[in-house]
Amino acid sequence: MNRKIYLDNAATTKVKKEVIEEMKSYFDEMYGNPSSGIYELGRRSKEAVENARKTVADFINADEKELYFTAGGSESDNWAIKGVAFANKDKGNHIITTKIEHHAVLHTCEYLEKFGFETTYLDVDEYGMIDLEQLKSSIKPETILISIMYANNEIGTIQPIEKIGEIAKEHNIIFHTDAVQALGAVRIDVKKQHIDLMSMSAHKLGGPKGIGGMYIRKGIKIDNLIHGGGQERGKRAGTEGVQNIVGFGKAVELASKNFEQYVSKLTETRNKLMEGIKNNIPDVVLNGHPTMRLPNNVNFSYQYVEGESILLLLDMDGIAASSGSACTSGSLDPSHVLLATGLDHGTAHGSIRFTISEETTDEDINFVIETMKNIIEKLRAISPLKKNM
Amino acid sequence: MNRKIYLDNAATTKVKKEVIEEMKSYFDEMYGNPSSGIYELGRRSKEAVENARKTVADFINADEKELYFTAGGSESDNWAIKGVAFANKDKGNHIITTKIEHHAVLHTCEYLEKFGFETTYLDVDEYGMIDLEQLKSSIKPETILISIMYANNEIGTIQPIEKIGEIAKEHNIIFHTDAVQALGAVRIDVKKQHIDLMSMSAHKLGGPKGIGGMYIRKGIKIDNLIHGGGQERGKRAGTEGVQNIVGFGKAVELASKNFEQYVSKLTETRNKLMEGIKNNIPDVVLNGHPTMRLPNNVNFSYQYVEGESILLLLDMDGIAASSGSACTSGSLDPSHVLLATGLDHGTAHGSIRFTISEETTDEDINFVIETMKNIIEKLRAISPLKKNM
Amino acid sequence: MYTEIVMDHFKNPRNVGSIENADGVGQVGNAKCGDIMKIYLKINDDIIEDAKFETFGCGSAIASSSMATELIIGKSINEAVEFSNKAVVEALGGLPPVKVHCSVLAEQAIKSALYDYAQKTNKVIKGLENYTPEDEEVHCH
Ligand SMILES: Cc1ncc(COP(=O)(O)O)c(C=O)c1O
Ligand SMILES: Cc1ncc(COP(=O)(O)O)c(C=O)c1O
Ligand code: FES
Ligand code: FES
Repeated sequence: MNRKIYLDNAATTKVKKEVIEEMKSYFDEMYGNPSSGIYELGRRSKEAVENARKTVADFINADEKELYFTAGGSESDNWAIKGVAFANKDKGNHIITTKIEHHAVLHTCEYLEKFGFETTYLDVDEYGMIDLEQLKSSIKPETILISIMYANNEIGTIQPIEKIGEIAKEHNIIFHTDAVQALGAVRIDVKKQHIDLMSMSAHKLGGPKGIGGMYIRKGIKIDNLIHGGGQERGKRAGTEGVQNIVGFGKAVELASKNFEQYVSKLTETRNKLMEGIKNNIPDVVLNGHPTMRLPNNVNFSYQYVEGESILLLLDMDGIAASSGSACTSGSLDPSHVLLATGLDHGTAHGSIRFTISEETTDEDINFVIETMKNIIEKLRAISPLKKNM
Repeated sequence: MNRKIYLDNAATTKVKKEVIEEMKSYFDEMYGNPSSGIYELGRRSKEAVENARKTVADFINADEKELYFTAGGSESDNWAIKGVAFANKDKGNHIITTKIEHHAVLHTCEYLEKFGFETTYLDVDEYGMIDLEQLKSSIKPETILISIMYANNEIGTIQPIEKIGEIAKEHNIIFHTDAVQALGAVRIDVKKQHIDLMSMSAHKLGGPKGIGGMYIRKGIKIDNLIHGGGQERGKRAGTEGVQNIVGFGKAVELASKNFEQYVSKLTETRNKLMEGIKNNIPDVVLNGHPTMRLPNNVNFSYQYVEGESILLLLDMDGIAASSGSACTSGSLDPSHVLLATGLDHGTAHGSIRFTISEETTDEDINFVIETMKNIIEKLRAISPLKKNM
Repeated sequence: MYTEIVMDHFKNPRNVGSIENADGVGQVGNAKCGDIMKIYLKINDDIIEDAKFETFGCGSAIASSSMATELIIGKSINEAVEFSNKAVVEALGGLPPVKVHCSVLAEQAIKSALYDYAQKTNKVIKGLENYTPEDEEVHCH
């Protein structure tokens, strides 16, 4: 087995050659502290950070003064939610989010209960879509924040962000969206979509791990999550991870070039994989929305079998993927996202997510379909469930 | 002007060659997500993170299960203080710290006032040392946390950490120390010194920027600062910055080798610079403790002149340093640390900090002394203060 | 994450399948928890002559059932009752802590099959007197 097919790009991506190249000189040449602007080395670092900031801001149609660097998507989510909650608690204590958010959002909302905040978790339909009517009817006078993810990391479903933004705006409620999976995969326009706060993470689009961003619309009241030095216009303390910020900027620059082309190529490959699985393997259920989904996401449940065993067999054939089964995570329940779409536990346990990249070839796709066919057959042959059906 | 002498190693350091070398393969070869342990790429990343964890833990005599990675010193400080405060607020609302802490500690304590916490800020003497008697008499039944920095970033003064640890232990109060400047410069033993929590940052000892660590003694009650996924044993969410963690581990490994030798060489060079300035430039005041100070720190106030102008002239000669002057930071007051040691504002404005590295040569030192002599003479010649004396 | 023995039993599970007219059949776990184990026993003179399994579950669950069937074939029913998941874990060269429960499932599946045998044959098996298979299915893991 020599072939290696990495189809877990929603977990993290390989850092792009051009990104590594760009980062290089910030380790031992331009290693100054951006806050030490008085001397040349410091100024250079500062400049590099500001250039990256402009690149990322431009990509989402934000002003560069509204863009802040963080250590990743989780920090951004925590910051957005805790920061808005603590800064606006005189206005109200109610937050609206969904049942399918990333744990960085869900666990943060749970934590805030300790401080007297209350959260409404919106349902989703079988495709993972929220119901705008339910959103509207959940709004109370005490609602200070709506946090709804742009695109889901497991099933790829893309929410009607602009409509949500309009509703939030009408009611004068702050709107945060976790766009960690969306950045670089869909066109984002924070102005047009009325987004007030948005979480981003570089390692999901060919940038380095441990660096992310947050868009904060001018005028939004938000407390710091990390207090201290005056970095990031006093909003996020800590010496900037300059080399990582430069890498983030480069990754976004690359994504913004040939964006439409990239997306349509990805979509085409994704559809081939989706069709191939549907047509070659019986008893499968597509998770997520058939069309309103991320261009890189293919997620099926394979009935009568369990996800971890599939992943182990895939790994033996050099294929990396992920599963929503509880057995992979060591937790008791399978993915909260799959359960929220109405899947029963058994079916949810048999889910496999493939997330492709632009490096994924048709040959890869065919190999994956063939391999999956064999694996599912093999596992079903030893499954007690199959016969009972 | 071709010579470049970087003497601002307390602000940040150049990343060491060996560190860069070690990090390399974690960008586009072993780029897996450590949480995806089911396939090989994920396992490799996980292993790399755990190896680094062991290296850092060993260096401070901690168990590897007590060591957590963060995005840097500021995050660690915020986490330690907010985390302990929020997790122990049923026990009390009082925190003890000092007047000379880093802003990541001071601003965090100030922020906590909003949540009903109160802070006592201990004084320091002219050398920047706290008074253990004042510490003892500041302890109240409501005291839940003592946060005192290991070594000061501006003046280099090293506190009697073990004695503080003993006092905290006697009173059953959690003891946090910000060891961002101390790591790699002094021997730290969290067990012997009774440290419960300790902040670290990689970029201060030849590691990359944007990665840090926190030691949390087993059994300490602390809330998360960043909620979400199960990374870092559920205590700090977010995809690990694997390449940065690997770099942090390598930097610590390098520091732990030839540690005593490195420190004594540094001390020798530092003393030369200290003596040289004292003997060649009149009207200077040493800031910090004459002996209980970091081996890389030289900080003097040059009377009748202002720090920013010195820095600008130094930069022209290729020398990078820093100042506690308000004029460099754009704030109204000079360094809170210098003021706390009893310096008057005028004198504090004329402070310059040189922080050397193992690359600093005797030649560099001589050049710096010579340059400083000229600069101070030049600036004093145009200062109205000098004449009034 | 898994030992070589676990991976071997996972890749090439022994004793897969069912036994027609088995003397004892036990099924534990449920799909909700992500694991179901079904064990078939052929018993002659109180000796387990053959054992087969079907499993819906993770790598550890499949390897545990494979190993468990290997270990009990040839044992007397009294020996089999004493059989514990520790033996499976040991024989597999260890399991990750979060996966040990999958081996417990194997132990329970065997007990359940022995119980079925005892019911069918009206035998009292020492050590199984207070056993009620339903108990095992209430909670995940
Ligand atoms: C004493 C001290 N604490 C905390 C910090 C903050 O560390 P970081 O810049 O890694 O957030 C620094 C450095 O800036 C420091 O010197
Ligand atoms: C939707 C979503 N939000 C947040 C995160 C967290 O991002 P990070 O791992 O950069 O902290 C992720 C990825 O893990 C994600 O997919
Ligand atoms: S069957 Fe779920 S962990 Fe083994
Ligand atoms: S003299 Fe200009 S800022 Fe202080």
